[in-house]
Amino acid sequence: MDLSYSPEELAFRDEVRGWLKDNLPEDLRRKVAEYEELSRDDLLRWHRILAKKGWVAPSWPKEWGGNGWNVVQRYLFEEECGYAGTPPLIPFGLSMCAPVLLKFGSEEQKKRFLPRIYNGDDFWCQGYSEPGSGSDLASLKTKAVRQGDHYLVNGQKTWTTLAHYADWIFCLVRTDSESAKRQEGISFLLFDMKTPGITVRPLVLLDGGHEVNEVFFDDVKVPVENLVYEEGKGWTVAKYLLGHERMNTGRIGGSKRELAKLKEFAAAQSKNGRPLIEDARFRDRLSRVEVELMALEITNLRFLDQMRRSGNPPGADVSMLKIKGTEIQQSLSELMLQAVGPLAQPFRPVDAPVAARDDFDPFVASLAPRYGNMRKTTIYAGSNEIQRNIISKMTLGL
Amino acid sequence: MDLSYSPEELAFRDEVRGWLKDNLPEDLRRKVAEYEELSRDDLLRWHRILAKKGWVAPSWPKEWGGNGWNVVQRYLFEEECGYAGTPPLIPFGLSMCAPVLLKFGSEEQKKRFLPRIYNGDDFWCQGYSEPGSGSDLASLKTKAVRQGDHYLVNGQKTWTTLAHYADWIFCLVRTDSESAKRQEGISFLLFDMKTPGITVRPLVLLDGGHEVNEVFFDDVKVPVENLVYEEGKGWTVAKYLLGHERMNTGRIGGSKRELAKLKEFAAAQSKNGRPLIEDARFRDRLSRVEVELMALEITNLRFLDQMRRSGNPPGADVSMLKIKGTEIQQSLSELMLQAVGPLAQPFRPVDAPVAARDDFDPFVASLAPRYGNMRKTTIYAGSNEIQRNIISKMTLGL
Amino acid sequence: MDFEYSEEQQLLADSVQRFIQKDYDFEARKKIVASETGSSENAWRTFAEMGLLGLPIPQDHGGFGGGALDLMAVMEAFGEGLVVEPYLATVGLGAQFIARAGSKAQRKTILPAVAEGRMKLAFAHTESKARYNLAQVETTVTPNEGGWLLSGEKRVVLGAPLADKLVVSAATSKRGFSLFLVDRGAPGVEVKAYRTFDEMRAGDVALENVQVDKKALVGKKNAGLALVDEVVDFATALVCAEAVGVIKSANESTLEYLKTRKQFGVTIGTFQALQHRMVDMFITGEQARSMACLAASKADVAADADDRRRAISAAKIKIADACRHVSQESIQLHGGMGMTEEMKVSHAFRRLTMIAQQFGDADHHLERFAALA
Amino acid sequence: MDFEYSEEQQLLADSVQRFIQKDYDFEARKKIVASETGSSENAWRTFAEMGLLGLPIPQDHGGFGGGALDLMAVMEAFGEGLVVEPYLATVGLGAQFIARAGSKAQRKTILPAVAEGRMKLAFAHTESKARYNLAQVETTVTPNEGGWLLSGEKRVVLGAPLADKLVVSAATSKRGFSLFLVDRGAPGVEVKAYRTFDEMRAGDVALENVQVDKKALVGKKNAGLALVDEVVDFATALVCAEAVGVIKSANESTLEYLKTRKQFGVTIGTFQALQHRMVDMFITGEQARSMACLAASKADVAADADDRRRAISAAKIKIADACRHVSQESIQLHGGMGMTEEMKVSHAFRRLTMIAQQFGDADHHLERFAALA
Repeated sequence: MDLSYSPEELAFRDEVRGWLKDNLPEDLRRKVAEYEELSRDDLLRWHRILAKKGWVAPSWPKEWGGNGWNVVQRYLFEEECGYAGTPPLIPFGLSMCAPVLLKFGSEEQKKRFLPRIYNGDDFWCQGYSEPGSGSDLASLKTKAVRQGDHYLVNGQKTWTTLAHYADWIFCLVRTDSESAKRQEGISFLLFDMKTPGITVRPLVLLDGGHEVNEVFFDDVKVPVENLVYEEGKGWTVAKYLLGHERMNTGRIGGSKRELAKLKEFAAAQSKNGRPLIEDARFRDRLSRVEVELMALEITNLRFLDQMRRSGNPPGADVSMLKIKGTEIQQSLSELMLQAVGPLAQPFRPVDAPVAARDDFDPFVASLAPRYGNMRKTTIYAGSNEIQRNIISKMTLGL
Repeated sequence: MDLSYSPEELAFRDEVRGWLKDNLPEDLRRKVAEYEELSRDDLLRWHRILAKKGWVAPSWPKEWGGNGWNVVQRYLFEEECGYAGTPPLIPFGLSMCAPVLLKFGSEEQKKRFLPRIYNGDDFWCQGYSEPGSGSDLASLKTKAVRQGDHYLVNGQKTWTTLAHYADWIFCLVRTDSESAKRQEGISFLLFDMKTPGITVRPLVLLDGGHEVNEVFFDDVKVPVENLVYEEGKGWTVAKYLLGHERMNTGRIGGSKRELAKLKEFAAAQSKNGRPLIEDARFRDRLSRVEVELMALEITNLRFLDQMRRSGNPPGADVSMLKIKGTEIQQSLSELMLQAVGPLAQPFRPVDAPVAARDDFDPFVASLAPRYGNMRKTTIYAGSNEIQRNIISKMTLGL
Repeated sequence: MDFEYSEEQQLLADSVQRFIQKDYDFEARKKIVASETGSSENAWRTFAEMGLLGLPIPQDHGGFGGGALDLMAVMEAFGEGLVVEPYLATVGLGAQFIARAGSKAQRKTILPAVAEGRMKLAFAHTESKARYNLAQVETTVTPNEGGWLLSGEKRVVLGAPLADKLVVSAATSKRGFSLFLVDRGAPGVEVKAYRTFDEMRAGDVALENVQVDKKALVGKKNAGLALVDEVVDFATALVCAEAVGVIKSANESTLEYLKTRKQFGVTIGTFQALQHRMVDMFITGEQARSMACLAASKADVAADADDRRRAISAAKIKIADACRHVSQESIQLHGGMGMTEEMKVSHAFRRLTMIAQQFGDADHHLERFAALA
Repeated sequence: MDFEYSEEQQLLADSVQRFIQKDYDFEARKKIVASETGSSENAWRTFAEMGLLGLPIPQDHGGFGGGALDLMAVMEAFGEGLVVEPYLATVGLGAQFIARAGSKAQRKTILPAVAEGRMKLAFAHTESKARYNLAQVETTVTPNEGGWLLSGEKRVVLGAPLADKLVVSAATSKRGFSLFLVDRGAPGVEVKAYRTFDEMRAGDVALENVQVDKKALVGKKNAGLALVDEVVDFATALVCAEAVGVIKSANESTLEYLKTRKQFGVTIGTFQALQHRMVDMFITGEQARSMACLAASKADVAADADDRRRAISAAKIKIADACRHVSQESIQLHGGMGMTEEMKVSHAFRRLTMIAQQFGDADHHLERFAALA
């Protein structure tokens, strides 16, 4: 048993770390560190920097731009990005639409979309959730009726992350409402977001931020060539994607960065004249999060080792990384809020005039909204309750 | 709103407190305080002291020995007993069999059993649970077949508390196994524990203590006059008893005594040369239990106030007192164990020779078993999971 | 022993609830929050008419002489409605200083004006490094002929942008501080106003050589701490009661959601894991209510100071834990819906998050509670 | 990076598991616990034959020169089987002192004897007021012609009643203590033996003017603390691995119970509230295993002392919390059955309860971890 990386792996990590240090623009680093909203341009800028380096889609086939990294390298890369605090790579194009196209798309579709996804020419979003369906995806109702060379789409999607930035959306739609099984009669369509009949309405979150949207389709015409795989086989596509391997579910790197920030911040806060971090009450909560994070990193490496050994995707183990990883992220944001204590109150509403923005320390004022925002992590991408159901069924056989 | 007792209530409390101080024998007080096993004689001695005073069965009708106390007085009395650390009044006769007889028993049965229960002439136990039935009482299988002037009983009961002390047992038995509904065909029978065919086998608990038993019935002849209420109506009787009002579900008085003991004990333990109770880590856990207990006492009084006002029994509120009360009892016993730290190890097995008993401090050695024993509180008398189901259904309508 | 509100208390609570239903429901509140002042003059007038503003003000100064127990039902209703008016700042804090320790002249000028809704107050005390320590005051006082010159920086002064007068603490000696009544518009006073995370208004207050006269002293010189301790305990009891109302609202909303939201063809309230968590939220709400009752019963002047401190800290420990538990779980059980600004429960989350820390978080009160054992 | 046991480690673990299945199952263990010595000579002989006793003993003294990682699989198997033999006392503690700091003569006499199963050891260190503080030693040393006279009281010495020799700490100066090798049968040594809550054997050891000669000193004079710190960290890593085995056993038993126990006509494993709690126990087990791996990888001599301390304390924090979580929940989910001595899980509960406190509870290690930041 050996918990250390090999010399080659360490060299790779150092290479990534060094490159990130030199190539992550300072303004982007600062924005991420201070929990500021990232613009469409911010996100695409970083995407294009990585694309240029050839690191934007490691797991794709080499012919489309993949670089042949093994699972450990991919893991190291993603965690180093988290640790450095890069903007996120928005997954909808790179790690959701693209794998689907690679597996199920026609040659034309691949040629048309993959290079643009790789280069960050198109910003993608995902049209899965609907108001009536949450964890129960198969209950979706958005209808697509074939009329000649196009589908006529009507319905509504919700929780559509960054739809207001998007050029394209991939959607699950119901092409046959007569099917006996709810999973049948679903198809996977790609829409241009500029198509007439699409309305995007912001869903402002409890932290005042705008990241998700409702998307309404009113007689939207989608060309038939934008159907991926066969009509009525959308569920097969969706299931493939759900099982698609993601390396950074635990978000270890990002949480390490947040932990370091928390320690620094708590050392600078004073409680009865002493640094807050020396207060046993506060310190123990911090230590327990740190220990959970240490454990999660090792757990993650154990799964990685298994994956490498067996060649199988991780399966239900990912649910555990999701549960623990999000709990840790939430605890860290909560401790930041507790650290700042009574000074946490100031809040900048979405509709506040820009002039008002200098009236208080924006970082301190970001801590309560950040804490609020992080509550989403145990809800999105399969709520932690759903993850527990998965482990219960798949791993424990209950 | 007024959180204080009335002057009359305070006077009553002081009277009870003073009388307990004068009348609780020192050896019994010490045994309870040091978590020692109480013998049959210990339990009956205390029962008889209270019976002589007229305080053993406050809620019974006056003609059978009740004393007309209102709900507040009954609550105060029970909590004062807990606070003083008296031996428990074993409920099987006084507050389980007797209420059933008062409600459903024949005049003969009342005359035959009630005075002996009152005076502590008979020690009773309860035959409800069976190996296959736990929370699901109606699935019981013990059979009673009528043969002339007696029932022939075969089957097994389990978790029978203090069956090894008992003179009598009241049992739920199945007199008709053909009934459509499982709740039908159940009858309520009283057995003399000396009847041939009854075998009592100890179930030693994880703390090494003997308090529960398995009871086997092998062709046990029970006279027909020992049937309570009608044949096949046992479920009605059982349900009546389940709803029967108990005042001290929260065990506030007992937990107050344990809390005081814990504070005293933790003050006497030393950690790095200072009293353990001054250690913020330990102290905060203790404070949180103390706060929960303060809250529970007020919650209990609120329910009492409602009961007094409405004249209705407490209903699902009791489930909440059970949940919180047992969680507090467990936390207190866990903190005692943590307080003593590495010295908690010595253990006196049931089968140890008496000579071995002086080799270590028996009180310190009782803390780990006590902690283990208290795990039962969230399981027995309707597990806390069942209590949550009850609140979910009855109070929240889920 | 009596846990019902008195007839008068209940009538008052009912009328507050009716007012909220009619004029301060979620939609109306949204507009008020987004308005320039972030408060409603109409609501304030109604509070005055209903007698809410004079409730804890002595009868000889235009009030009703009520105590914390009388305010409990009002604060609970405010909590349920997520009322954002500066009631706590004016009635729960500012006016309490004057009622308890003000000079005759101060009482005569200020208390009737507060009771009639003509004057709002705020308590400017917290400084950058003080955290929850009430004794830490670095704002300076220089005596001069006209009285005193005050200079310093006060942080997160609740209701400051709306207040006519501020009660300001300043260190009058190494051993203690004193309280001064300062016009918000006085030369040298600058208020940087902002909305708070829980959608009230507050501000950072800079004082630069602010001249106040000798009559501006509230209470005895150097005796500020005991008075602040007492008034902040009183206000803490009020937010405990408010928390009970917010928790009630969050719990009811969550329960309603569990009963109506369907997944996989059944309401999610049929899932036992969620049922048990809802039960725990309910129990937390009941335990929190019990401690809010205790806090209110000990928060008035008469109570023995250590007895009061112990009860208030115990209550705040439970309330802080309860706020955290219920706010987090109510969002989680609402799923994505709970994350949106459109649902009232997300605003309850904000208020509960802030109440957990207001006047000291659980850690602060655990320390205080232990010291009083 | 490699999280599998090596072939040798796995073979050894397999043979330990086979031995437990065959000769040390729950029924056999019950008899051993109830026997006069509370241990099995047969088991000990087998351990010697399998090479378990010499595993971490240097090769030039009859051992295999293994480290904590090699012992991990063995300790995990012992945990799963709830083995009560004095392996930790002899191999994890006693022999470690000799292997790391013993004189040539001590190494030569003791290490082969331990490896061959001819000698058992115990570490007599904890005193009444020391709690988990390893530096607190009040046992006295008086130098005399023959060497030293030791006097003092040691508490809860694991394996003392079974040991041939004790490693005893005694204060040789105000600044430090030293370690001495003492025959358990030496005049002046009295062992009050008892069974422990987790069914091993231990004893309180009274030393009254016990004469030891000059060769009895283990390691350097006054340098006991660093050595004890190191060896206790090593032993802590072993109990962390043991805990992983006990947790595995408790979790498997609970899962099996959920799958077979019926209530209201269905297995209780269909109740979602219980499913989610079982999932949390499973996750706790995995997280605990990860930290046990970390502890084992840092527990050997080579590691940097502060790096080792930090890792061991972090692991013990997680293991202590995990022991508490899994032990309490496994009993609760077993219902009444879990409360009985007849179920193995109730014995796992006892051992987990004690591991949570062994070599320092979570509070102790949180303090140590914070100090090393």
